[in-house]
Amino acid sequence: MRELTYAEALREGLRQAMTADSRVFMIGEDIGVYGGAFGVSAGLLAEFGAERIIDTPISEAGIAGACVGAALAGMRPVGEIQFMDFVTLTMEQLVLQAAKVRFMFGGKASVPMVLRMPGGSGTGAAAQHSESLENWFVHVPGLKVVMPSTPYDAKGLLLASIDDNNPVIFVEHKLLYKTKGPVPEEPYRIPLSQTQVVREGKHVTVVATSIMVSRAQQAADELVKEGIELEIVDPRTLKPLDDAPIIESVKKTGRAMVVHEAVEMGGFGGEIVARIASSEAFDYLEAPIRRLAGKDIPIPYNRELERATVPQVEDIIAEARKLARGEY
Amino acid sequence: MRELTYAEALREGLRQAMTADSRVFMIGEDIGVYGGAFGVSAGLLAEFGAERIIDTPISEAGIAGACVGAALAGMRPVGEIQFMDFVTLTMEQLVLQAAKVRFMFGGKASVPMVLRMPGGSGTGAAAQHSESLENWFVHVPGLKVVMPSTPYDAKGLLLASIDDNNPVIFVEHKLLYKTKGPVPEEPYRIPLSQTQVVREGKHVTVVATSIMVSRAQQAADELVKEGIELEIVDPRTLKPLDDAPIIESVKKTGRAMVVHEAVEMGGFGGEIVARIASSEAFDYLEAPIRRLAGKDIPIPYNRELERATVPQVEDIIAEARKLARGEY
Amino acid sequence: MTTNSTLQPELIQRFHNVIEELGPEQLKQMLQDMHTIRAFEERAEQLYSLGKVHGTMHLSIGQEATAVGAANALQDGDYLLNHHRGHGHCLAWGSDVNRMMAEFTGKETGFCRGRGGSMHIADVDANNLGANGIVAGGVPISTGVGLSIKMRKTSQVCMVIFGDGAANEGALHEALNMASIWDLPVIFLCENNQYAMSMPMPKAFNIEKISDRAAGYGIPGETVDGNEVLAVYEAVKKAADRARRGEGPSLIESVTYRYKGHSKSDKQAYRTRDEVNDWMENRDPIKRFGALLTTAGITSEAEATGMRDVALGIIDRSVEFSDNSPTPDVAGLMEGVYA
Amino acid sequence: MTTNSTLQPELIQRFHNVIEELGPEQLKQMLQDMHTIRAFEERAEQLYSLGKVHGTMHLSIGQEATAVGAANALQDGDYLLNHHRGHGHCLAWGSDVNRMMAEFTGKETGFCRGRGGSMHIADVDANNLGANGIVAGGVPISTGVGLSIKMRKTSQVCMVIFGDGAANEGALHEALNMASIWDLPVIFLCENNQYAMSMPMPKAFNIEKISDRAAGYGIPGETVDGNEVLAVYEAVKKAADRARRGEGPSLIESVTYRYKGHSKSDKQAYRTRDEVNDWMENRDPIKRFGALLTTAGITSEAEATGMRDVALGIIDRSVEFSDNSPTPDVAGLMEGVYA
Ligand SMILES: Cc1ncc(C[n+]2csc(CCOP(=O)(O)OP(=O)(O)O)c2C)c(N)n1
Ligand SMILES: Cc1ncc(C[n+]2csc(CCOP(=O)(O)OP(=O)(O)O)c2C)c(N)n1
Ligand SMILES: [Mg+2]
Ligand SMILES: [Mg+2]
Repeated sequence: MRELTYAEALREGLRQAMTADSRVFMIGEDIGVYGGAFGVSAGLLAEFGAERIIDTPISEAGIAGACVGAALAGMRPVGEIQFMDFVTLTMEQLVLQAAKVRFMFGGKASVPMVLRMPGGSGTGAAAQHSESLENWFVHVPGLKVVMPSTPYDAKGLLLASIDDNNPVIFVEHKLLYKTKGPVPEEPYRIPLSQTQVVREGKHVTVVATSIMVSRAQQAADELVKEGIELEIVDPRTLKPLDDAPIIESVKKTGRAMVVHEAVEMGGFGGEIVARIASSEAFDYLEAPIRRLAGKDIPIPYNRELERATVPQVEDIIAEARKLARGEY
Repeated sequence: MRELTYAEALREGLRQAMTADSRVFMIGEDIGVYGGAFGVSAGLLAEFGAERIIDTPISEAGIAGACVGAALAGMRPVGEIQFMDFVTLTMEQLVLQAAKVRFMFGGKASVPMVLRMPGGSGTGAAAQHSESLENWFVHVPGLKVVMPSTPYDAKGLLLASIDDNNPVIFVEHKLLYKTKGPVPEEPYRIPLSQTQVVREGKHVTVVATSIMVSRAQQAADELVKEGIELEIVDPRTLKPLDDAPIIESVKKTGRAMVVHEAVEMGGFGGEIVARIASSEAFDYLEAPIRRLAGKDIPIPYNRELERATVPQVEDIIAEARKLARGEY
Repeated sequence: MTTNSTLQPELIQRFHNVIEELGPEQLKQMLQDMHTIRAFEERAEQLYSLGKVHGTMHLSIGQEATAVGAANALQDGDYLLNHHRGHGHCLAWGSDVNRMMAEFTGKETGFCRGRGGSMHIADVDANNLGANGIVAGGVPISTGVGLSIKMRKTSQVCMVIFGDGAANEGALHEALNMASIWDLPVIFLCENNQYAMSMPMPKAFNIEKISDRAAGYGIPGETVDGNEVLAVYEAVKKAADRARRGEGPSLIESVTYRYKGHSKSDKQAYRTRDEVNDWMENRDPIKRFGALLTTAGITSEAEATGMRDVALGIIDRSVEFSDNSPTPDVAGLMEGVYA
Repeated sequence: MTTNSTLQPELIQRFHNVIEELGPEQLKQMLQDMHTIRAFEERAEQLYSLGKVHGTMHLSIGQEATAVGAANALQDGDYLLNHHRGHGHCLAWGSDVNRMMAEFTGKETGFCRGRGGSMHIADVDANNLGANGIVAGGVPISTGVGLSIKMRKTSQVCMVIFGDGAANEGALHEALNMASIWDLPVIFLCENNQYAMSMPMPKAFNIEKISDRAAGYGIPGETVDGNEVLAVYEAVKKAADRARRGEGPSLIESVTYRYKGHSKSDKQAYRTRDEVNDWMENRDPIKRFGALLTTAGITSEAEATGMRDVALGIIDRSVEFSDNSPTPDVAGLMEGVYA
């Protein structure tokens, strides 16, 4: 199959959605002539014009509000927040408005909007440009949270998110934008809330999100040489969460770890652990459930410090090995 | 000992802190002549004057910023956010500034501020005035998160928070303001990050926060009649978390549940479960670890619906009973 | 600024065009609506003190002219976003009073099935996108609605109503600017009732008129007497016409006063009883408009007074409707979160 | 608005008082600082392209007059908060160039021990509370600093520097209002370099001067030629004097231009090469100020030109310092989160 980068896959999804439905439009900072801070919308201005690729002032709450209002009034906006960090400026509109309007109005309105934003560290952008805040949104009823880890998923999940009638927080990863993978040309949808087992194995279940999926794959490639087989499970949609495949996997392997880049404390890993620990998989557990996640510090600037702050391939290898060998 | 309400205990703490240290001041909406939406600062304006009890316009980001700036420049502000929900408007200042400044500047600045805010439902204030967002802050390195459940703790933890040289998110509960309990007159400090076993018992460990502590107590009073003894553990400071007493308790009881009002998914309960599930207590577990928490919906207005949305005494009884009886 | 009837001829003169434009039926209906709003609020307060209502509420007694003047300046298909003190806006918009009362009392027949309550009454089918519990919460949304209108190329407009207190939220600034640079059909209506909870407007602003902020966004700003229903009508109509012509947003400040406390539990230590009395006695919008219509010969005095009884009847029936309505079934608790 | 030397006598006349006030030594130092800033930025860019720097950076070449004019108008003990394009502000503030360069290159000897990098250089001991990666992020903080000054009753002032783009963040609105109603000693300095990343100022604003927003808060607003260092000095000095007298904040817009792209990876499709060249050739702040000082007889041409070499030497030494500095030890990773 044809290969695209993650950024190209997103762009193709956006293009196809906008071509198919005149209600779909994009709004955000520098998404027009600049093509977006990470180039995702490059070329779309020329194709769709400034009325549908809307460059905004630096007003993140305004962008979020514009999406909520446009969605309430018949459009299907796709907003872009330049770095996930800046979503901190939009929390009121997302959490108290977008997420709640439908329920608060007795189910009578809907807010079909997607808000795209790149999270994660690894580019030396330091503490205010490297956040991984997805679990905040997971904690909010009324939102959906999507986090693709491959170009294929990026396009399919984006199209499904745009089709969805609810506010979707769509979390991309800076380091994934240039990664390549097979992507079909025609539009396709990956249903939201469909967890995928991306690699089968019998010794340890690794639940990984976003960039950690490929790091887990690399770790698995190494460990297999030692006879340790990881089963890698990618939720892809964090909320609503399809946890059945996770539980199934743990029943099979008896050992589980969660890997994400976000800070461990208060993070999504806790949710996964809790799902496993209160499920029927509990009886199959042969070892404590482990989390491997970001350290409890802001992301530092210096390259080595930055690298040491979030899980790397070698960390996954070490942790999975211990778990497989019964060292906990 | 003399009894005070939770609101009075807070007020006494504020008064003592302001009397002892001229750098301490209060800032927020309607905290002056109005005395605060929940009356916590009633009378303080007359005592300390408008220079130290500062009424602000409705500008929550501005309030947070004023605290950050004043703290950086030698003062010790105590900000008030009228309802925890409105903290959504301050996330950038709290998370990207207050929490990060110290680390980002190589440990060379400090931000000694306290931001008080009432969370929780139960007053019929509906979806936009009933949030329990503490786990967002738990997920942020650099912040401390305090959540007192009694008048005694309210005063002691508030004084310790004001003494602390870091930004502290101090989460009160609307329904607790009028509850009474013994409170010493002299100033005293309860060290932050000191989890307390508030009731000893041998069958089930219940980790509860804020208003759920008293609900768990009521549940325990009932269950003891059936021969089931709950051990209730109150972290009081959610971040940094003193988890040793929790692990110890679970080693003793072999059964654990977490109760909080915040939405279950992505909530603080996951953190507690994960701490237990990866600890040495894992080997002592005789049953899955359970969470009992807010339903995954916005808080509804109607009284019965509202009540059904978050754990009540009878829910804790039912859950703890099942756990004790081995029904999981 | 008084109800002194010697002033009425002057006002009739001044609003001559507007009176013509609206015609006697609509003018009478406007007065009726003002009465109905007041009766709704009075009953709301009563129900509250009887313990029939859980939660809080914010009464707009004294502010009826802003709601009615503004709503009447718009058309079917236009959008409304308003705020916590919103019963009046919703009634003036023409939304069913029975379903409003049912929502206020948390019933399944309420506009929001009892999930929203006083601060969240919406009538989505009538493009009333709801009151908002968050100060300025509806304001950024209004730019999105305006954007949708512009993209769909209809002649709708969106009116967002907020208080003086809301004018100091950052969101307002972003929304005004975005609406301005894109010429969105949005009417920003600031209902300045002089206080934001306990905060008097002059302590929260270093300017005299909130409408002076408009210049910073390059849009028209106007301050009107918010207790003069025709003045509000006129200003909103002008803004709506401008918006429909594609010329962009306007900021209107409607100066009025709330007679009641901020919410259920307000001791009102921040103002004097005299101040309140002065407004009630000398600038009441209902008295004023009643006097204007009678002086102009549009209603008889009897008819004008009778409207109060009509209003009470409407409200009685709404309470009956709500009393007879089922409370929401807890079994349906999880419904309506996702579409 | 040109460097044409026939204009210099006029400028000397206009800034006559300011020139007197500053005196030859400080004037020369200002020109020197402008050279040093430019040299720092050029070297930063070079280090970046050599792969010696991780992350991003925002260069202020062309904007040196704003930084230097503003910093020189303030005193020891005053506070500074600035933004992502902040190297120049920090240098002009007098912060050690060696430690700046070490921070830029992520070394343990950097101002922030290599934890902050280009966007977060701070010199807390000198009340330089740091650059900020968040557009307008420092703005609400400045009101808090102002509040502290007011409460501590010192004669300090706080200057916060932000871009044209930042002026559309809601936070700015809240901060301006709070500083105004409380008469806080804050100088809001908007460095309008005509673009916010790719967004030209006229597309983001429906007004001509950002300083026009000041009126909405009842504070003075002034727009100055940001490439004329003495004009910036004069405006900031006036604002500082006012603030020290307890009369409250000011909003100053300093109109300038950035020669380089927004950050490392900017194709600059949003502007023409001609436009850039015009600014570089005809309005360069260093050339202008050099011409002014020589025309006024304060420096010789040789001295003015020599400053460039001095600057290069300073920067060479800073690179040497940073090259010889240790990188942070990963063992210390968890340090400095809590106080
Ligand atoms: C963001 C936010 N901050 C604070 C509040 C609490 N609050 C509710 S209404 C109100 C006063 C609003 O004043 P104004 O905008 O003038 O409207 P009014 O109540 O006078 O109609 C306050 C402080 C809120 N609901 N939302
Ligand atoms: C809140 C926020 N939004 C967006 C960005 C990304 N960003 C960084 S600088 C910049 C442009 C800023 O423009 P301006 O304020 O004019 O400053 P300049 O870069 O021109 O000096 C943008 C959009 C950010 N860092 N923070
Ligand atoms: Mg008001
Ligand atoms: Mg700029």
